[in-house]
Amino acid sequence: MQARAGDSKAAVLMLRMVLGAVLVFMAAPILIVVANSFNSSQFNVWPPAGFTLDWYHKALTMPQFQRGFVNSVIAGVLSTLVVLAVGTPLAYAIVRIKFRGKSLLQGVLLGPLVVPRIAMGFSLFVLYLASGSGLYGSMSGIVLGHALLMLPFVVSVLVANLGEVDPIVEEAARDLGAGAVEAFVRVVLPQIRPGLIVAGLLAFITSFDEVETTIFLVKPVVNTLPIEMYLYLDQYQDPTLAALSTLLIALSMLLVLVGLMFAKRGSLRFLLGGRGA
Amino acid sequence: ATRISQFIWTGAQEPVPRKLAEAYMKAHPDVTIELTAGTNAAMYPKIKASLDISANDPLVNFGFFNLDASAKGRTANVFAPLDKTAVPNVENILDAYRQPDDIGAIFCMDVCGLVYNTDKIKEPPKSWNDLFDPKYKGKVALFDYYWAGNGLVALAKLNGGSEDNIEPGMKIYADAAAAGQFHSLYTSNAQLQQLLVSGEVWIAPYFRGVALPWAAGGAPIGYSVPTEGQVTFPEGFQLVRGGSAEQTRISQEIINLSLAPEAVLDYCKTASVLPLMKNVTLPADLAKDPAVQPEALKSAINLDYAKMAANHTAWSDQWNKRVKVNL
Amino acid sequence: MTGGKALGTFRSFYVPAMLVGPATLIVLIPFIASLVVLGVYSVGFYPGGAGFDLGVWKTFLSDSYSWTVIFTSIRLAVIVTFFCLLIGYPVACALVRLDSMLMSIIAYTVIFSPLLMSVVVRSYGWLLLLSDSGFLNSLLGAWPLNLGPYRLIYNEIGVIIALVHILLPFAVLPLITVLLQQPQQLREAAADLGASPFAIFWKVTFPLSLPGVIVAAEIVFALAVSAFVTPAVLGGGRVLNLSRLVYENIGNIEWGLAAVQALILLIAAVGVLLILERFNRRTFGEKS
Amino acid sequence: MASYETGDVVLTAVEKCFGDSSVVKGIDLTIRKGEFFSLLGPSGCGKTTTLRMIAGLEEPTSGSISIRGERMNGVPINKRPTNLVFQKLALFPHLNVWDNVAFGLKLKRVPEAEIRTRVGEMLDMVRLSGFESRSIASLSGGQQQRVAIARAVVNKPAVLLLDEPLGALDLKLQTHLQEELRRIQRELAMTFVYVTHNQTEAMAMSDRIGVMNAGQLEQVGAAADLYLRPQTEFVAGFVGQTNLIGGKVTAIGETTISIEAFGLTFDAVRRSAVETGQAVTFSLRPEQIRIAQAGGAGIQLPLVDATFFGATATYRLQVPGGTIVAQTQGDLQMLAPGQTVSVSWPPEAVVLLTGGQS
Amino acid sequence: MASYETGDVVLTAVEKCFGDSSVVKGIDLTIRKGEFFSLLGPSGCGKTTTLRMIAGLEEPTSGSISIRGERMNGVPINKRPTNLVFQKLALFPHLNVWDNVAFGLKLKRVPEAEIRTRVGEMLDMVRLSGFESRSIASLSGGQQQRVAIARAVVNKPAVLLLDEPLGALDLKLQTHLQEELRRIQRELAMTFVYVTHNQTEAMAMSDRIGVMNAGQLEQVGAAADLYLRPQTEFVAGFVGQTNLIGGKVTAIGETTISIEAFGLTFDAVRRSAVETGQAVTFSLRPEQIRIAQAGGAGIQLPLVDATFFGATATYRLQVPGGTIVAQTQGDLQMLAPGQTVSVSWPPEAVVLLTGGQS
Ligand SMILES: Nc1ncnc2c1ncn2[C@@H]1O[C@H](COP(=O)(O)OP(=O)(O)OP(=O)(O)O)[C@@H](O)[C@H]1O
Ligand SMILES: Nc1ncnc2c1ncn2[C@@H]1O[C@H](COP(=O)(O)OP(=O)(O)OP(=O)(O)O)[C@@H](O)[C@H]1O
Ligand SMILES: [Mg+2]
Ligand SMILES: [Mg+2]
Repeated sequence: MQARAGDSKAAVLMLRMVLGAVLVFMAAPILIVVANSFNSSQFNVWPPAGFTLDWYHKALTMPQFQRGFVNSVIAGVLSTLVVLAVGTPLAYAIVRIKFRGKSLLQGVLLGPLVVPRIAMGFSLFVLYLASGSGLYGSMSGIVLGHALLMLPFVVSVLVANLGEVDPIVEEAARDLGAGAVEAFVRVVLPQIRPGLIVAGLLAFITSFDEVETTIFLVKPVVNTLPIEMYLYLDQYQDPTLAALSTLLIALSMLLVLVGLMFAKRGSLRFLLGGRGA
Repeated sequence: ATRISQFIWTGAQEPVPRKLAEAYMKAHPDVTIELTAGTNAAMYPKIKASLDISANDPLVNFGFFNLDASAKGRTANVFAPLDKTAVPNVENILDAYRQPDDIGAIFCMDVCGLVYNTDKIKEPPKSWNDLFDPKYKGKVALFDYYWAGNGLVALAKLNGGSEDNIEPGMKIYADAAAAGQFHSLYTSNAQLQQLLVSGEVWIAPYFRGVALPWAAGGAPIGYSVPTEGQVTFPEGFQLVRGGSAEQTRISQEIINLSLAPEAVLDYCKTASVLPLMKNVTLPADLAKDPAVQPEALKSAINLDYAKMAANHTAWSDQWNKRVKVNL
Repeated sequence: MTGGKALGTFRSFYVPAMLVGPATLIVLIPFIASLVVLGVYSVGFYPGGAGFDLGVWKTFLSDSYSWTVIFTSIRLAVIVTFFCLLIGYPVACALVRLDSMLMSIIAYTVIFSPLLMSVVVRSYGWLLLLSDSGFLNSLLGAWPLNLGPYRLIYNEIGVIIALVHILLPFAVLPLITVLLQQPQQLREAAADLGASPFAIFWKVTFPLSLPGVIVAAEIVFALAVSAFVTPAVLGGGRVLNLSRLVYENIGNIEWGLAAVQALILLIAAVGVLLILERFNRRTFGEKS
Repeated sequence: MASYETGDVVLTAVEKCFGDSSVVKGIDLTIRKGEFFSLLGPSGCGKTTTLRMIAGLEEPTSGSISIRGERMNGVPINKRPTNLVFQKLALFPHLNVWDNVAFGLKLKRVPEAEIRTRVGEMLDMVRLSGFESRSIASLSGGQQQRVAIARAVVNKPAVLLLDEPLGALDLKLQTHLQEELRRIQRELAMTFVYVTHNQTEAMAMSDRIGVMNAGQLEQVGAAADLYLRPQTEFVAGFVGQTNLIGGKVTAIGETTISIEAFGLTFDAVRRSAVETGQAVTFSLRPEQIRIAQAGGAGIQLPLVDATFFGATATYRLQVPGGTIVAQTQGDLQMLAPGQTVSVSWPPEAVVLLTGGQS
Repeated sequence: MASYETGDVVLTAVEKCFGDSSVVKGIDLTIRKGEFFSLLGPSGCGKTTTLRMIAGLEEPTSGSISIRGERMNGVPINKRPTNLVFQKLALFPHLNVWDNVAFGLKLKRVPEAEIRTRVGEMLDMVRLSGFESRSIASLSGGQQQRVAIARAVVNKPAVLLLDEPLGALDLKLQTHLQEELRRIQRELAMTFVYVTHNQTEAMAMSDRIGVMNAGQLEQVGAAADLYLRPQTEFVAGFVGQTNLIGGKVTAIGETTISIEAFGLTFDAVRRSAVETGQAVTFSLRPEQIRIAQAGGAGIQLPLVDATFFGATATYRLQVPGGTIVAQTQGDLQMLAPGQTVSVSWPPEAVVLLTGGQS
C-alpha cells in the first residue's frame, strides 16, 4: 500500500481490511462458479462430483461460442471507439462551453441509462425496421445500439475527469500555437487518460455483457457471446457456461497483466496514470 | 434465388431442422434457408412488431411455435393458414390437435407434470394438490410467467373453474402464497435445476422434456404424472404472413417434409417430446414411459390457448397482485 | 482561473455544434427517436393499435399497485446505490493506494469478474452461499452463534446483494479516476492546518471527489432502477419492479402498456437523477 | 493618440469586466516595435488581465487591440504573433521539462535538429541543463518558473508577454535572466510587454514603463521620467519609496520657490506654474536626504528608527506631525536611533506633484 | 551544537534524498524561540524541502528534527505546532476566501464569534476585506498569495513557516505585510522560519539568516554579519551584489595590509592572519565604491556601462582583466559611459574571505 498525505496508519489498515472483505464478497460466488466449471457432474451437484475439463473443451469448441466471441469483440471494440469518439467532444462541450440547451442535453443524456434495456431494444428494433436502414441484424446496428447505451457512462465519467483539468494549461497550449483541437489532443487528452481508460473499459464491458437490448437487434450471424450464452442456457444446464465464464475471467486477467506490464510499474494507479499520488 | 428464413428452437430442438434444411438446400441450390435459433418469448414479439411495420417483409417465413404463441398469433393475424394441397401431411395430425383453418401444424407436445428431488421425496408425488401440501411448506417452487397462464387455468379446471372462471385456481394460489407455501418463483430451466439439485426446493411443476434429460444425466430428480392428468403443451409449425408467393411455397414444402413420419420421430427423440401424428408410433423403449401411456394422455388437461391469450394480461395482472405480492 | 476564453472562438454557434454534433447525430437522435416510438406506442398509435387513447396511461396510473411497483423500483435502486457508494468509496480509496502488481491484478479482476458471467450462472454461486442451508447460514448457525437460518436469497435482500455485487465496479471506477486526479498538495495543506486524517477526508478529499461520487451514484442508480434480470433471478418472484413488468408486457405484445411503464420509469428515474445533478452543480458551480 | 505607424501593440479604449465588476477601465496604450515595455502596478490592478487580452486569452469587453497594425479582436489565440509567460506558470503536468519547452516548436514543425539546439540553448540560459527529463512536479518553485520562461522565449515570437516571470527567483538568477532576456530582445528586435510588481526590475530593464492603478494607466514614461518626475501621488509613491509632504508655497524666486512644510521653510526648483500661498504636495525621495552627525549643515532632526538592508540602510526621522524616511548606502557603521542628526537635501530633490490625488 | 534549552526548532544532521539525488545534505541548525529566522539561498538549493521537513510534509531521509525539545520524526503533520504558507499556495479550490482562511480555526473548534473576528482581522491585514465570498479561481496572483498567508497566520502557531510568502506582491504590499508579520510575530512571541530568495527582505526582517547553497548551510548569522563579514565567496556573492577580486598580499602593516590586484596596490584592514605573498580573494561591495569626476583623488578608471534603478544607479568600471561594479544613490544626473572617472573606497570596505571556495 502506498500511503498518501494525510493517511493515518489506522485508516490505511482499515482500508485494507475493507478491500479484503469486499474482495472476498466479490469473489465468493465467482469462486464457486469457477470450481463448478471443473465439476464432472453435468447437473451442478455440490460439492463437485469429480474433476473434468470436458466443459472447457465444449466451451472452446462449440462454433456458436467461437463466433459469438469474435462478434462480441468486434461489437465491443467498435462501439467503444465510436462512443469515445463522439462522447469525448460532447463531454468537453459540457464542461467548458456555455451554450443554449445544455441542461436539456444533459437531461436527455441520462436517458439511455434509465430506459429499461428491453424497451430500448424494442424501440430500436422498431426504428431499425421502420427506417428501412438495414441496420437490423447488422453489426452496425449492434454497434449503434451499444454506443447509445454506453454514451451516458462515458460522458459522465469524462465530464467528472475534465472538470479536474485546469483550463489554464489549454490556454498555454493555444498560446504556444496549438489550434483548438491540437491543444485538446496534446494537453487535455493525456491528462484525462484515466477517465478515457475507465470510460472505455465500462463501455466495452457493457457491450460485452449486453443481452436485453441486443437480443432485439441481432440475427444469427451477428449473435454476440452473451446472446449465445443466453440461448445455450435456455436449453442446457450443464457447467459449460461456468467454464466459459472462467475462461473470460482468465482472459481479462491476462489483459490486465499485459496492461500493467505495459504501464511499467505494477499498479492500477500506474495503469491509469493520474497526478495526485 | 430465394431466401427463406426459418425460426427454430435452440438446443435439443436444433439438430433435426438443421439437417432437413441442409438436405433441402442441397436438393434446391437456388434456395437459401437462414435458420434463426431462439425462444418464443424473445422471437414472437419481434415477428409481430416487424409485421406491424412492414406487412410484406416478415422477419421469418415460418417457424416453430408453442400453442401459446400460436394462439396469440392467430388473434393478432400473424400466421397464415397452411394449404392442405401443399402440405398434405397435416392430414396425419391427430384430430384433436388439428388447427382450425389449418393455421399451423401442431405436431408434437411436451407435457407438464411434477418434478421433484428424489433424495428429499422418496415416494413420488401423485397429485397436483401435493404442491399445496403443508409438509412441503417452503419447498415448492413455481415457474413465474407462463405458469401464470397454464398452471392457473389447469388448477382452476381441476377445482370447478374453467378458462372463463379462473377464480377457484387463483384463490388456491393466493392462499398458498400467503401461507408461505412457495419457496420462490423461477424464470429459467437452469434455475429450477439448481434449486432442485441443491435441495432448496423439493417439488415443482415442470416440463417432462426438460426434466428427463436431467434425470438421465444422473441428477436426483424425478418426474411424476399427477393422477389428475398432465398439462399438455403442444408445439408445431406456423407459417408467417407476408412472404412472397415463392417463399410461401417453399416454406410449406419444408413444413411438409418436416411432418414426414421419420422426421417427426427423429425430432421427438432428440427433443424428448411426444408426437401428435396418426402415422407415428413410438419405439418400444419410449413407449413404456408412464407419461406417454394412452390413459395418461387421455386424461391430460388440454387448455384453450385462444382464450388464455385473450385473458393473458388481465390474469398476469391478477397473478402479480394476489400471488406474487403475498409470497 | 476559468479559461476566460482559451475557447475564444468557441463562443460561436458552430463550435458547440461541432462538438455536440457527432454524438447527437449517431447516438442522441436514435435515442430520442426511440423515445418517440415509445411515446407514440404509449398512446395507442401503433400498427394494429386502437388509435389515440390515453386509456393505458390512466388505467396504469390510477392503479395503486402500479405505484407500489414504482416505489419498489426506486427504493430498491436507492438502497443499492447507497450500498455501492458506501462500499465502493473505501474500495476506490484502497485501490488507488495499491502498489503491488499482484494485488492490483487480483483486485481488479475480482472486482470485474461478475460482469463476465451470466446472472444465471452467478446465481448458482449465490444459491450455495446464501440459501437456507448454504455456507453463510451454516456458519451463522454453528456454535457459538447458533443464529438463523436467515432468508438471504429469493427476496429483496438477495436482489440487493446481487445488484451491489454486479454494480460495484460501476461505482468504483469513476471514484478511482477522481481520487487519482486530486492534487496531493491540498491534503498536505489541510494536514498542516491541523486536520486529522479524518478531517482531511471530510473537508478536502471527499468534497473534492464529489463529482465522481455523483457520477457513480448516477450510473449505479440508473442501472439498478432498470435492472430486471437480476431481480427476476434472485428475487424469487418476490421483487416486483417496473422493468420486470415492461419485460413481461413486451412478451405479451402489450406494446402500449410496456411503453407506458418504460416511460414512467424513465420519468421517475430522470427525476431522481436531476436532483443529483442539481446537487452536483450547486457544489461545483462556482468552480468552473 | 495611438500612432499606428510606430505602434507594435496598440490598445484603444480597452475595457474588461468580469460579471459586473470592471477590472480594466479603458486603457489607451501604444507599445513600439522592439520596445521593452513594462506594466507596473499593485496586486489586483489588472496587469494580468491586460496581458491576457493582448495574448487573446480574454476577449475585451469593449475597445480594440491591434498588433502590427492588424486588428486582433476575434483572432484566435494561436494565430497571434505573441507568446505569454503565465503568472501561474501553466506548465504541462504530463510532459517533462524538455517536452514542455519544445512544445511550441514541435507544433510549428521546426526540424528535429533545430528543436534540439534551440531547446538545449534555452535550458542552458535558464540554467536547467541536466533537468531535461525531470517531471514538472519534482521541480522547485523557481525551477518551474524558469521552465515557463524557456517555454515561451524559445519560440521567439514577435511580441513576448511576460507576467512576473522572475518573481520566484533569487537576485543572482534574476540579474542573469534580465540580462539574457534583454540580449535576446535586442538581438531579435522583439517587443516585450513585461508585467512586474518590482519597480527596480522595471526601471533597470525597460525602455518605457506604464504604471497601472485600479484598472487604469496612471502614467507612461521612461524610468527616470517616472522616478524623477512622477505626475501623481500614486506614481510617486508606487515607483520607489518616497516622502509625500504637504506644504504651502511661501515665495516665488527666479529659479526656485520657497515652500513651508512641517514648520520648516526650504527651497525647491521652480518647474511648473504655482502661486504664492498655494497648497502643494511634493515628493522627496529618501535617498536624496543626506544625514550627518548632529551639528553639521542642515536641519537638526531626531532619529527614530534605523534598518539595515545590506547595501543600503533606512532611517526614520521625526518631523513635526510625522516622520520622513531617509536612505543611505554603504554605511559600515549604523547611526543609533535616539540621537539627533543633521539632515539636508538639494533643492532639485523636491518634486512638486501636478497630477490628481489618488 | 544544538542547544536544546534555547532551541525552538532544532535540526540535527538532517538529510533528504529524492530517489538517489540528495537534496538536503546534512543540516545542523538551532532556531531560537521567538526568533525571526530566514533561509536564504538560490533557486533549487533545498529551502522548500527543509521547510517541508519541519512541517512534517516530508520525512527526513536521516537526521532528526525537534520542536520545543520534542522529537518530531514520525509525529503526524497535524500534530505539529507549525503552520506553513506554501510556496505553491495549495489553496482549497472548493472553498471561498473566507472558508479557506477559517479552515484551521474551524478544525480547532474555535467559537464561531472568535472565528469571525480573527478571520475578519486577518483579511483586513492582507487587504482582502470585501473578497470574503470570492472563489479562489477568480483572484489575481497576488490576491491568492495573500489568502495563503492569511490562512496560515490566522492560526497563530508556535512556529510559522513561510515559503516565499511575498514573492508575488508589489513593494508597498510587501512592506506592509512585512511590518504586519513582524508585529504579529513579536506580539505573540512566535518563531518564524521564513524562506525567501530576496536578500533585502531577509536582511530587513530577520533576527538571523541562514544562507543555503546546494543543500547545505553555508553561514548563519545576523544580517550585518553576513553582509559585512561573509565567510565564503558564495555568501559574499549571494547576499547582495559584490565584486569578488583575487589578489596577493604584498605587505603586512600594524593595522592594515597591502594587497595587489589587477595591477594596483591598495590597503585593507588587517583582520585575519595572512602572510606576505599569500593569494587571497576579497569582496568589495559596489556601494562602497565612490565615484567622482575624473581627476579627483583615487584611481582613474574608464566607465563602461551605467544603469538607472531609481533610488540607485550602477556603474561598470574597466579594470585590467575585467570589470567591477559600483553603485551610487540619489544621482539626479547620471554619468555617461565612455568617460574616465575617479574611483576610491575606504580600506574597511575590502573584506578578505576566509571560508572555502564555492
Ligand atoms: N519530488 C522530487 N523529486 C525529485 N527532486 C525533487 C523533488 N522535489 C524537489 N526536488 C529537487 O530538490 C531540489 C530542491 O528543491 P526545493 O524545492 O527544496 O528548492 P528551493 O530551494 O525551494 O528552490 P526555489 O527557490 O526554486 O523554490 C531541487 O533541485 C528540486 O528539483
Ligand atoms: N475570473 C474573474 N472573475 C472575477 N474577478 C476576477 C477574475 N479574474 C480576475 N479578477 C479580478 O480582477 C482584478 C485584476 O486581476 P489581475 O489578475 O489582472 O490582477 P494583477 O494586476 O495581475 O494582480 P497580481 O499582481 O496580484 O497578479 C482582481 O481584483 C481580480 O480579483
Ligand atoms: Mg497578475
Ligand atoms: Mg521553494
